[in-house]
Amino acid sequence: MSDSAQQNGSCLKIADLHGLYGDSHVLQGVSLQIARGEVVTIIGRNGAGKTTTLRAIMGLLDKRSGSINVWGREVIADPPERIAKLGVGYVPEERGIYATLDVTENLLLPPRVGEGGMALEEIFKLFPNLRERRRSQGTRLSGGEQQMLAIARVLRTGARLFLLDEPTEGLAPVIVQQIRQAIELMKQDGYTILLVEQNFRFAQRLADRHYVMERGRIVDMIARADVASQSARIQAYLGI
Amino acid sequence: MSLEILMGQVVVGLINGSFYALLSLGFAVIFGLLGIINVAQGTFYMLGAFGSWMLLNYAGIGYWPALILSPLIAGAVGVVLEKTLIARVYKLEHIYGLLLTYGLMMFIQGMFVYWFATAGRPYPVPLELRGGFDLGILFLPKYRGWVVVASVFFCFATWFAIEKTSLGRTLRAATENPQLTRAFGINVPALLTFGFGAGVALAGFAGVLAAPIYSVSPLMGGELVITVFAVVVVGGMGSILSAIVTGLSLGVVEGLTKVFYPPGANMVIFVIMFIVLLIKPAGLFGRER
Amino acid sequence: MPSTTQRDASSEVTLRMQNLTKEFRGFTAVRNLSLEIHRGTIHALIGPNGAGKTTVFNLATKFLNPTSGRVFFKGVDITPMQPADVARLGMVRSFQISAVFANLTVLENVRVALQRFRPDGFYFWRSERALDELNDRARALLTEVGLESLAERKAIELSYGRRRALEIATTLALDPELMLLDEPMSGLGQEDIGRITELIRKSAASRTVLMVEHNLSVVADLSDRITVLARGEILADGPYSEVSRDPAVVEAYLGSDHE
Amino acid sequence: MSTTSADPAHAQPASTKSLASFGLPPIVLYAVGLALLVAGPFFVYPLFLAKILCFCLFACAFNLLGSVGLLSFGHAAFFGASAYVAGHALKVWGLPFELGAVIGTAAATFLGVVFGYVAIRRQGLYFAMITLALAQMIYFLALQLPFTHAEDGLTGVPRGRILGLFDLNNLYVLYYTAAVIFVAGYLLIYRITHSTFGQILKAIREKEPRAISLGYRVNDYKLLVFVLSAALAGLAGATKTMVVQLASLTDVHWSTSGDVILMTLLGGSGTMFGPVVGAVVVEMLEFYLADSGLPIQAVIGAIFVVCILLFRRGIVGELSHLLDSKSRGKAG
Amino acid sequence: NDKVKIGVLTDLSGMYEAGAGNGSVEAAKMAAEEFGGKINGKPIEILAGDHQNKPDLGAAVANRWFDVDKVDAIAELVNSAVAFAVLDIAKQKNKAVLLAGAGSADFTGKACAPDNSVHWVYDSYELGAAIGAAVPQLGKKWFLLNADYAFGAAMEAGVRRALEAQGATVVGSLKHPLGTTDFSSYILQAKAANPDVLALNSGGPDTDNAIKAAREFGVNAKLVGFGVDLPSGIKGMGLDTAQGVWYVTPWVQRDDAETKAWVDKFMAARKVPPGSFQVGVYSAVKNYLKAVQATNSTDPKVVIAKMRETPVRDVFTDDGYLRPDGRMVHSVALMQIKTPAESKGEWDLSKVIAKLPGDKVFRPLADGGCPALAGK
Ligand SMILES: Nc1ncnc2c1ncn2[C@@H]1O[C@H](COP(=O)(O)OP(=O)(O)OP(=O)(O)O)[C@@H](O)[C@H]1O
Ligand SMILES: Nc1ncnc2c1ncn2[C@@H]1O[C@H](COP(=O)(O)OP(=O)(O)OP(=O)(O)O)[C@@H](O)[C@H]1O
Ligand SMILES: [Mg+2]
Ligand SMILES: [Mg+2]
Repeated sequence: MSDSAQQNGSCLKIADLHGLYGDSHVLQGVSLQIARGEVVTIIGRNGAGKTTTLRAIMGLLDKRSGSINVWGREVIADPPERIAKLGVGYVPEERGIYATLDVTENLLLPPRVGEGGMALEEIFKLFPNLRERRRSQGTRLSGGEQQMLAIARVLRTGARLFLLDEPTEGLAPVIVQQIRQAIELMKQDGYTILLVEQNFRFAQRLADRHYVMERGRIVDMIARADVASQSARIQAYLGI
Repeated sequence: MSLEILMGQVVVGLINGSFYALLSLGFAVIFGLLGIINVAQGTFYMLGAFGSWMLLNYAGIGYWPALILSPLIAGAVGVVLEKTLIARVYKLEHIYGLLLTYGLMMFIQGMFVYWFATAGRPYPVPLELRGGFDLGILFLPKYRGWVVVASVFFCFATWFAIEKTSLGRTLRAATENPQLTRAFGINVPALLTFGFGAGVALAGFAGVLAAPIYSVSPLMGGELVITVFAVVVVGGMGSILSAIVTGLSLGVVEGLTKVFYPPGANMVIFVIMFIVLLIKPAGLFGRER
Repeated sequence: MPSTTQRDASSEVTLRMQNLTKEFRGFTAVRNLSLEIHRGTIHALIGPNGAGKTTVFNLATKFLNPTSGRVFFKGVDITPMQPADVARLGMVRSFQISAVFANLTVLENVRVALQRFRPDGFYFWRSERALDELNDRARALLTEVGLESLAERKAIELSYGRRRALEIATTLALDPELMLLDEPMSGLGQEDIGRITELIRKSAASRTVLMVEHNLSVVADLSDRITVLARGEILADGPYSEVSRDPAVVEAYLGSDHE
Repeated sequence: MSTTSADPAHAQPASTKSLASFGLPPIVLYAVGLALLVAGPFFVYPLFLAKILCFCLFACAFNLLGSVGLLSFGHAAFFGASAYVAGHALKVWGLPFELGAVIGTAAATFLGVVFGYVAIRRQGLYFAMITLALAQMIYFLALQLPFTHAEDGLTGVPRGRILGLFDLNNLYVLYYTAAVIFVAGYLLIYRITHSTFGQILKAIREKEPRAISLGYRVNDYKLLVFVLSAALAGLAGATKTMVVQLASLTDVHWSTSGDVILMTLLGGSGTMFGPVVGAVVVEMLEFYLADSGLPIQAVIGAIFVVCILLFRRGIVGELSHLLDSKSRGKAG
Repeated sequence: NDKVKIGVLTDLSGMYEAGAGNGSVEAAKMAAEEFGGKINGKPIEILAGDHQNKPDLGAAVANRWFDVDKVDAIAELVNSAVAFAVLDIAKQKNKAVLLAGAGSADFTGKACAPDNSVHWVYDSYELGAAIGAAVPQLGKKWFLLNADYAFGAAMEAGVRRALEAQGATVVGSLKHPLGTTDFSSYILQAKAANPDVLALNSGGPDTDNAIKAAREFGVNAKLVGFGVDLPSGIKGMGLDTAQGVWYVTPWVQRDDAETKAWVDKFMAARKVPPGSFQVGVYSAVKNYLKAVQATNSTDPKVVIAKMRETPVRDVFTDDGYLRPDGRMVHSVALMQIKTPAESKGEWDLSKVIAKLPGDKVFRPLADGGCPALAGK
């Protein structure tokens, strides 16, 4: 993608997105928009459709309609590999570590989709566990290590837009902290991040804006500045 | 039995083992990388042999060009089958791949019997490779020597392509979780098609190598696949190098059985497989998952 | 060296791990670990990722065999036992990644656990309708975890949080003396976390609980005692207030911005 | 290699679902089935129908293993071993059919214990491969033991009288005897899958580690169901020997193990009744194509390919799915 | 019964297809045509069935043919397991069986059914005896490579008996599993024993592959194959490989016009020359039909009795006769495969070395122990 395309307008723009699993109509007209360099979260209760939204963006849903625009390009009909090649990095909720590959192979699997991805050394510095276990079979890692691997894997590829689905699940606080720092750094470097999080405390410190999702729709949007004043509303959305 | 004769038998076993290795390799590629138990592997072997026979008889194309053409044709058949049929069962349990290829095997073999009947057909040994060397311990036909060289070369080339380049890991990932792999920007469908085609082409190659030694007939590959099954299981499923090594060693073991207890030659591989599975369930070289 | 006969000395101790070591192909996941879990307590096991917490669970429940060391449950040396037999003694675990019988109904899931106390597990000639006797008890358990209205649904149709609740109900059905819970809160939304915390508190009233959890507010809220594991070894041990102030724990696990 | 959906959060492949639900077709279908069973011999050649029933029982016995998520690639060993033993008992020892069937079934049961003990410790494909290896050994034994007569087969097995009264050479007596055996076997299998025991099998199939953690010694359950399946396959084999009056190497050949898998899948492995339909279809095809002049192997192969691609649930599975969605359509 | 029906039950899709299969069906049809498709006003109908080498299936088809389709006789039956099964049924239902491709000597021994069956072409005893009779041409030191199955064992017994009678010795013998593809190990062992004659006591593809391996590894001994009398099989090996191999065949193509015409007609339909099983089917069916015509009956007892009275003179043999135990006795021939130079045409593949009279090679009537004849 050219720099000019990134600069003018939004990096990701979704309009009236519908998505189905078999017969069940999960996404019922999602619309959202993220500008380049923004960190935006989607929050909402279990089953609201957050994961499904990310999967739809990646082209992993069998049936979807509406519009998904990545860097000015309509991708609603594109296969996943085409979308990824535009510079999109995806960390799935279920982590998607390959059992048939060892840790290094897992790391090296995704091909580069852009310039400036992290070097293996940098990644190992961020997640020392992975260095130590690099010969281990992917799924033999502990739960948290798998999560680290899933994140590390896309940092290498040079993607500019990241879709992170609950990246802190199952991670020790100290690692969560590291990941937060990493995301902050990425933000400074101009990466764009769409984050799905249950851990609102974590999301709160990172995000420019929060979209609230309920039953397959975006029902609200709260800017960073309003989080403090709107905490009651947020708590109601999250059922705290 | 003199030591010399025994050594001769070991050499002969190795020759036969290199066939097993080549066949198991194609099988292991398709199984290890695509998760399809390709029962039709023997049928593709037959296609390779028949292909070279047809090239010779209908087009006058000789052994050496056929050695390249026939596997390519078999591979192309594999590609078409993959695109139209096999691609639909990846996401299902392994057993559906097995059944689909079982059906294919019945169909292809049945049609060949229908068209060509079951009589064997001659395929001459190429002129350059007639005769043999006297190694002292045994008389080694040149053609058999060539078979060993060619299979070992191809085995290691394949091993290299799969284990030492990113191809193997990408293929494995593509089978394990195709959707996610696509989401990383890898064109999985094309890759799987290629993997299947390559595995089939290997079988076709083995078929061409076999054509001058065994009679070319529609039934030539039918039972072979069970032995190949066993080789792959003993070695450890999915591992390329182990398919090669196990293929070679089981060839030797089988050869020696033919000396010490000839009627047991068919069974010995299964007995070994049974014992191995008891002691090392993942196979001799397989990683336990 | 304590033996199985020392009943009185260990009467307070439900589970005792003694010098446990587990190696995976040269990698030591758990190193010479000794740990005692006291009856009637909620004991939390925390620590960085890859510290060996799940491995300890696997060793205690015999899903893995230790490279060396022994495990005693209620004073009995269970080191040579099979996992199913350990469960029969009254130590039941949950899994880090939720494990329910996906294509069975919610009610059936619980019934499978209850069925273990019946002699007819191998009676292939007895109609499954005999199991209807268990329905009342099963429904009661489901009510406890708030799933009574979903009893006839297949487990696979439940949301993640509800699946976790179902798993706990199934575990409770066995009325275990010791419950081992591996990250019961992971993947749950706030509302579920509250509910499951209460559930654990309630069910712990009459039994012992050992749990692994990264959600510190839950750990602080629930546990009587905490053991911090790092690199397969015990880093700290004690009540939350103490442990959370330990600088080593802060460095290895909690991180600087922990409040 | 990818393992079958270890991750429950993952979308389950459609097939697991179809393998999973042991759905029962409506009672009407059973009534129709029973009527066909009773009236059959008046329309179709009874001897042939009786033989089909043996294969139906064999396929159902095989499918029983599916209830605990196992797939055997060596079931011909039980079928064939019992066929030979029963044949020998009838022909050489001159025993009545009832005793021969009992001895044959006992032999299959014994083999089932031995095979099962070895095989159930492994899962998935390994299980399939071990059963195949063991069955191949039985095949080679059958080729070499004197009482099997190798490739000549054990032929001319006398049928005798059932209960000492009715001459089994009367095709109707023969047919109804086979029908009674089949129905009894089918009911037993139905009961096993819907028993207190069967409930635990389902749990084991769904999530073995969880079943273990609940305190079930899963291997004992697997062994028992394996032995039951072997015994019933043996009963089918013994009955077949009596019906067609011979036992041959085909009975222990690996392709017979393959055939029974195909029958089960074709009919619908996720259903109780599917294997029956599958067995009927396969046997009918072989039989009626035999003098059609068509290349049988190719035709059957093509049918399998089409079935696997288009009707994966199998015939019964597809039908009940169709009925299901229809009734849902009406309700909604 | 207003038709005369003969069912050709054979292997149409497996390993015996080439030697029997569709060629046998064709041969039976040719026999029927020679009667103008009618006997005493009744149409003759030839059915074809594929038993796939599955005895149960063969038995089921035979049952249906006899009961439902009212077939009078079943012919061919390559694969003895199927043949035994069908013979049992035919006995029960009093029908006729014309055995061509089945080779067990038990069909005229322990399992004989003189009122229901004729065994037309060959058997394991005859093959062994005929080969043994060739000792003068071949040599004294023999090595036997036997397929490990019942037929192989019977044939081996026959060979050993004949060798003993001729004063030859067996310097070694090996059993190999049926369906072996790679014979190099066995061939090396045989070579090490340095025999005059290496006898390949198997059939079909096994023999082909063994001969190929023997040639490759430079075995000097004379090769005798048992299952190589099929022209398309010899051609499949190629004369380069097959030249000089000795074998016994129950049928030799004679040089007369009748035979030539017949073979040409067969070739026009099938593209390949007939094998001995196929000619055997023709001969058996033709003689059966003749007897039906003469007796105007399809009762096997009556028909076969008539067949016994009539000498067999046709394309298949010029000196055959049917014995009381069901054995059709006829002379057989010791053959050798030609060198490429000797071969004068596509199908000119072998030459006759000696003609062996039937009475010398088939098992004597008294030695068979046919129970049905014991009382007579
Ligand atoms: N494979 C599937 N088949 C059918 N329905 C599904 C599937 N996956 C998810 N769903 C349903 O779609 C809805 C949205 O699910 P999704 O995973 O997007 O929720 P979420 O917001 O990510 O929840 P969580 O916070 O639990 O991850 C839920 O009701 C869920 O039950
Ligand atoms: N079967 C195995 N083979 C090899 N290594 C293993 C295996 N199981 C666990 N490990 C390694 O042992 C270490 C401890 O793993 P364990 O799962 O016990 O960690 P944990 O404390 O539960 O971590 P988390 O909080 O991330 O779940 C990890 O580094 C892991 O990679
Ligand atoms: Mg989600
Ligand atoms: Mg863990």
